Amino acid sequence: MQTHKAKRVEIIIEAPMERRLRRALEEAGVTGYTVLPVLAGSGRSGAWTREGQVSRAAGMVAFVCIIRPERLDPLLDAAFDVVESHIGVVSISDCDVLRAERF
Amino acid sequence: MQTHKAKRVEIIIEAPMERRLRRALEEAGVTGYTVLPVLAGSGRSGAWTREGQVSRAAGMVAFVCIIRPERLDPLLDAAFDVVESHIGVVSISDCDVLRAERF
Amino acid sequence: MQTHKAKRVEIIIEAPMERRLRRALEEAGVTGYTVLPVLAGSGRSGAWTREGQVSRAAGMVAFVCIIRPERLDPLLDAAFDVVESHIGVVSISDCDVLRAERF
Amino acid sequence: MDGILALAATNLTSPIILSFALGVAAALARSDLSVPEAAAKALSIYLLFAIGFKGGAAVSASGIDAQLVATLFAGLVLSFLIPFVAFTLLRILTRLSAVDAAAVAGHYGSISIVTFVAASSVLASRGIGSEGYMVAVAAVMEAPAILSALFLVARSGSAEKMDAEMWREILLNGSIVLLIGAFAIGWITGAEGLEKISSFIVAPFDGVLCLFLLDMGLVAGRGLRDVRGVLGGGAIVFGVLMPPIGASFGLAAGLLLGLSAGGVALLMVLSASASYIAVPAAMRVALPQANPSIYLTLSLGVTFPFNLTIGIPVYIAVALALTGG
Amino acid sequence: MDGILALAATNLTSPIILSFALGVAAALARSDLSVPEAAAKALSIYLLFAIGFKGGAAVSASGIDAQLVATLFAGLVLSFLIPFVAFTLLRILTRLSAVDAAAVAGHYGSISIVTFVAASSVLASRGIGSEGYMVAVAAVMEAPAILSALFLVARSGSAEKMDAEMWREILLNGSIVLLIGAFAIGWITGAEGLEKISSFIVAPFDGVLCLFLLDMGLVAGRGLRDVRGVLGGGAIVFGVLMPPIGASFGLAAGLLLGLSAGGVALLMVLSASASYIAVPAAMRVALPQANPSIYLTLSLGVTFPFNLTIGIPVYIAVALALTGG
Amino acid sequence: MDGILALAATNLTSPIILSFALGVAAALARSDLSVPEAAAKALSIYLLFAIGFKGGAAVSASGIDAQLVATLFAGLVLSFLIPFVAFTLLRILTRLSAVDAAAVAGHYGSISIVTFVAASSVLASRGIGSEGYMVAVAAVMEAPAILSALFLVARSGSAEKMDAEMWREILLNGSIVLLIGAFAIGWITGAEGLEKISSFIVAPFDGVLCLFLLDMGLVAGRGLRDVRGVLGGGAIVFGVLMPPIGASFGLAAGLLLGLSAGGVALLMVLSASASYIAVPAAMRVALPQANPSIYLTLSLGVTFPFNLTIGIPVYIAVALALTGG
Ligand SMILES: Nc1ncnc2c1ncn2[C@@H]1O[C@H](COP(=O)(O)O)[C@@H](O)[C@H]1O
Ligand SMILES: Nc1ncnc2c1ncn2[C@@H]1O[C@H](COP(=O)(O)O)[C@@H](O)[C@H]1O
Ligand SMILES: Nc1ncnc2c1ncn2[C@@H]1O[C@H](COP(=O)(O)O)[C@@H](O)[C@H]1O
Ligand code: NA
Ligand code: NA
Ligand code: NA
Repeated sequence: MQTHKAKRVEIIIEAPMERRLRRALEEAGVTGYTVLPVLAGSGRSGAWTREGQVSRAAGMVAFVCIIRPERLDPLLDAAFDVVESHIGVVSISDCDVLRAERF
Repeated sequence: MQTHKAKRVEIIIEAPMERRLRRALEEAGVTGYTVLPVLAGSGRSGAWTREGQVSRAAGMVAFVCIIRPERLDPLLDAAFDVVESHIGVVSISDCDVLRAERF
Repeated sequence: MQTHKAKRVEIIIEAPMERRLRRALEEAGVTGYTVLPVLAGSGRSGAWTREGQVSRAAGMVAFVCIIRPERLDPLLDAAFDVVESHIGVVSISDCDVLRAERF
Repeated sequence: MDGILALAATNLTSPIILSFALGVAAALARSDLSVPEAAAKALSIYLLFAIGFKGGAAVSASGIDAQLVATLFAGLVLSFLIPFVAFTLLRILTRLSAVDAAAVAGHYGSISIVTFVAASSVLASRGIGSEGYMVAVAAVMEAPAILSALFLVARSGSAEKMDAEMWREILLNGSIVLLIGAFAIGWITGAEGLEKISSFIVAPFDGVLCLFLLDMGLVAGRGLRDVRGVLGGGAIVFGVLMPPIGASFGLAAGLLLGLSAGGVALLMVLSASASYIAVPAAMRVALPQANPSIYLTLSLGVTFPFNLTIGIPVYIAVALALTGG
Repeated sequence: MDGILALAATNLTSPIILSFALGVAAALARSDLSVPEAAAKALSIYLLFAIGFKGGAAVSASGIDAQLVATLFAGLVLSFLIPFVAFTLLRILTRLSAVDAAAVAGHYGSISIVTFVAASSVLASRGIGSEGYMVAVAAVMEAPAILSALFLVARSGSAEKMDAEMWREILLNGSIVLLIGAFAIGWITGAEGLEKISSFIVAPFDGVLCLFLLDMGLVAGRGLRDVRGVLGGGAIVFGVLMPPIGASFGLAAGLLLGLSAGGVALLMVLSASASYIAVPAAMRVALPQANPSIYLTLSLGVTFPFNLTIGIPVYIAVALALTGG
Repeated sequence: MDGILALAATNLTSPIILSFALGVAAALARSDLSVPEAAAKALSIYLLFAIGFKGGAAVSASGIDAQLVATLFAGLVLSFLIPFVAFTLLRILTRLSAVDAAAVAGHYGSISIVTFVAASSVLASRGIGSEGYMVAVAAVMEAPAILSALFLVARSGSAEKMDAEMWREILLNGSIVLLIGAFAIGWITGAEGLEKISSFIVAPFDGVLCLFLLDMGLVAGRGLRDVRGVLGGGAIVFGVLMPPIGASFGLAAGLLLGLSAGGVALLMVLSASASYIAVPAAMRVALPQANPSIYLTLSLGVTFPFNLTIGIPVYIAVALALTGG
């Protein structure tokens, strides 16, 4: 089946920053992204879990964004401005997509 | 540690289509897949979030399927039939797996 | 933007094993990981869904761990000890990360 | 006339409506107040179970008669017909594509159970009785409109194949099954069963409804935030014009059937309300080309608030006037 | 005899059982009706807290005596022994591997708290009293069976190492901790504490139980859908044969202990029921080679419905007959 | 004095406190007992809605007066000032960085609504009345402390830019909006509205509070598990020293305002308690350099348990003594 090269960007960031990152991505002209819930995690600032939490403070969300290679840099710049002083984890991997026209 | 080449297929599709995609994958002889919940997203048809939603209409789910390279095409064909007229996002990336026998 | 090579390890394992895998990873000196909830799935041992479940027995969780290439093997060894007799699915893919210092 | 106004006033200052208003306001102000999805679903399960059970228990007391059967049939017909009216009106008022118009029309033939619940609680609080089987009528009216919508699309060319799977999904939609199932349980266990669990499904009912409407308000408000981008003026006009039109069909049917004042009012509410659970999910599957934000915003963002605030008291007043009840 | 039948009939037409039946039917019909996981867990937390608290409050009134201690001990023994009976029966009736058989056997030595809760509410609704500390007995019976299962596996060769971690997981399983904790709170705060929160844990209890059983029905029905692929005829026979056998052990113990009719019935229910929370989770960790769908389907899809519909009324009738209560 | 002790004793053996203790114990023992996030959020929505509504209904009865306005203003001032006291104390007692100290200080100027709720239910159970508008005071005190914290940081160099977005997030935080909104609804609908839904927001309130505190205990206990790694001795001392200090400010204000004994006690509780919802989320955004585990553990793991167990009864006793109430 006919596929096209693309990039898969995954950004794990504090839940309270979700709204800001969304706006930054939209301003950077990102055509689409998906936000996945996160259950728990561990890092230099210790381990945490969402279980029983009322405040969003202790928690992260994961952004997944499939994007054309040429659009990657504006996305990363936008994401970086938000993530910079925060604890977001940004990873980029190569992927192939069906229906390139939608990206 | 001994690893084997495989493909990681990620399909983001409308929640109401979950059952259909599951059946399609099983019919295509896919040995296993995992469905992840999705919290929110944005695309050409606008932004959405699951928060407070009662109907499944406004929402997506994410399928993750690790598969042997040679089995990729039948999977994609099956997936494509379901996704085609829908808004699913299909991405494929290379990966290595432990215990190839299970795929 | 300046990026660095890294590995993205994804481990899908029974929910009741979450705690054990977390400990194993920490003992293996993994600096960070994220646990994603899983909604449903299908494999050789049949299909399952979390819907309406009270017991954690029927369910999986997904670990995502971004790690420096040189640290991969200890992680896999640790993971494998836990996963071995279980039904975990382990996949490794290449990725690029911003801010390598945090990994 | 000012009877209606007074009525609307008291209606507007009930905890239920104010909770909804709070939700809308919070969403419009972009507050991060939100009800978790699982909690919202749990609330709707509670409401469907409670309203269905109470309806069944009422019927077990009154028993079945020809009127019950006739009313169920009337509901079926209303659900089938109203989409054609809605479709025509949409073609006149808006520039929506045939597919989008059909999808929207389907929502208006079907019903909004929470609007029904809100109306019931208003009737109850004002001591106006109604036929217990109206809950069953609500259940019957959920699905037929979907077929009308698909027919409208097929007629306008872009056909969709309906497989058996889709039939089951539509007819065995969770909310339909729960509503009818709870109705059956209430019917079988009757007054005794109701008494067993009334401190769960009767006493706290209005309070739970407040929280659910708070959530509905948050979701509706989120939709309204970008309504401008999604809906043209014509569509919005349709959203407030269609309910009274639908209600008048319900009114006619109710009077013909000789229902009680409360029964007529509820049939008006059912005809006037637009689905936001069963139909949108079905449309996502059956009419993927249709834009979800259009039908979701119209149904939840425009018509639901209209019915909740102005519609219900008006329908009740009209029903009371014309039944002399 | 027809006393039992009448009893079973009234039992079958209670809102609780009908809600379960609704869930099973909906799942078998592949309706998309479902209770969110978080809501199901919240319901079970409520039930465990309420039943534990009420038991503790009852004990604080009656006080502790030798019989309480003896009954707790009896529960411990029953939980240890029943798996051996179950294992033998499985080896006779089925071709399950030793590991699968042991895993299943472990479930039947342990208990199903919702079966216990359902039985309690039947007793309450029929005005049959029972010892408040039976809740504590239920908690005590949860874990020992797991050890028997592991012992059975070890004996049959394929040994598993039990680390301290696993011990803690088994003994501090959430449902055990909550049940015992709530029992302790009820005990300490007594009648006064109960009075404070009774409009939360007493009044709506049966209604909440209905929703929980609706969910249990959905899960059980999902399991039953592919029962044919998972369970052979022998296993299914075991699923309906084992409960009465377990119950008879409970009966013997109850009579020896001189418990009240209600107490004997509850001890029968505990012995007859199979775990679906604590044990499956433990087996997933301790016996990964065992196939989860086998023990989950047997426990939830076969034995639970059997106990809920036929078992409970029979056990109660027998207990009444033999205690002359 | 022994009056206070007796009081503390009865307080410690209430179902509410014991539920919290159960949660802490379960978490420390690493039991897997846990309340789903969605359920915990639903519980907090219920509590905020109920407490807000009841406060509003009370005010609609008593009406507004100068004292109400004055008390709101006092709350505002307390919330602004207390962080400076807390900051100074932290610099003396701990070696926390200026940013961490400021972030913590912000939490102590703001309030913990569940502490407020627990105190209200103790007052109610002992028949001590209080001003209904104290709920509004609670809402008013949530946010100002955040600004003080940011000011403290700016002063100590490492400035953060406050954009309009952040302002809205802080002022329209979900818990503030819900509390004030429910207060307004209660006010508008008054006694009549309260009567409509009291069997939902009044009767089961204490029971729901028990489950919520069970969850709070689980979360707090999880934090305490690794408290040693996170907090030094100085910080812990601060966590139990700051509440009485804050309370004394509240006491002074309450006496000046001439509030009732209950009102003074509640103002002490608000001043003594530390935020665990609004402020942590704001700090995550505004002060990312601050370590979340420090302020979360201090607020939820140290100060909350202290206020719940020892603080509340003491504050009430003192308020009663000094108001001669
Ligand atoms: N290497 C990693 N791989 C995956 N997730 C990570 C990684 N490092 C950190 N995270 C996530 O980011 C959160 C904050 O990380 P940290 O700032 O290091 O405490 C952690 O709790 C994890 O959820
Ligand atoms: N490029 C993308 N990357 C990740 N998710 C996407 C992307 N495009 C769309 N999606 C997801 O698919 C949904 C529907 O997309 P659309 O049909 O473009 O509105 C969005 O709400 C996102 O959840
Ligand atoms: N190839 C696969 N890709 C993604 N997830 C899988 C795959 N195989 C198994 N899984 C997940 O692992 C669970 C157990 O697999 P199994 O042991 O094969 O039954 C399944 O229910 C899926 O959630
Ligand atoms: Na309608
Ligand atoms: Na048993
Ligand atoms: Na404070």
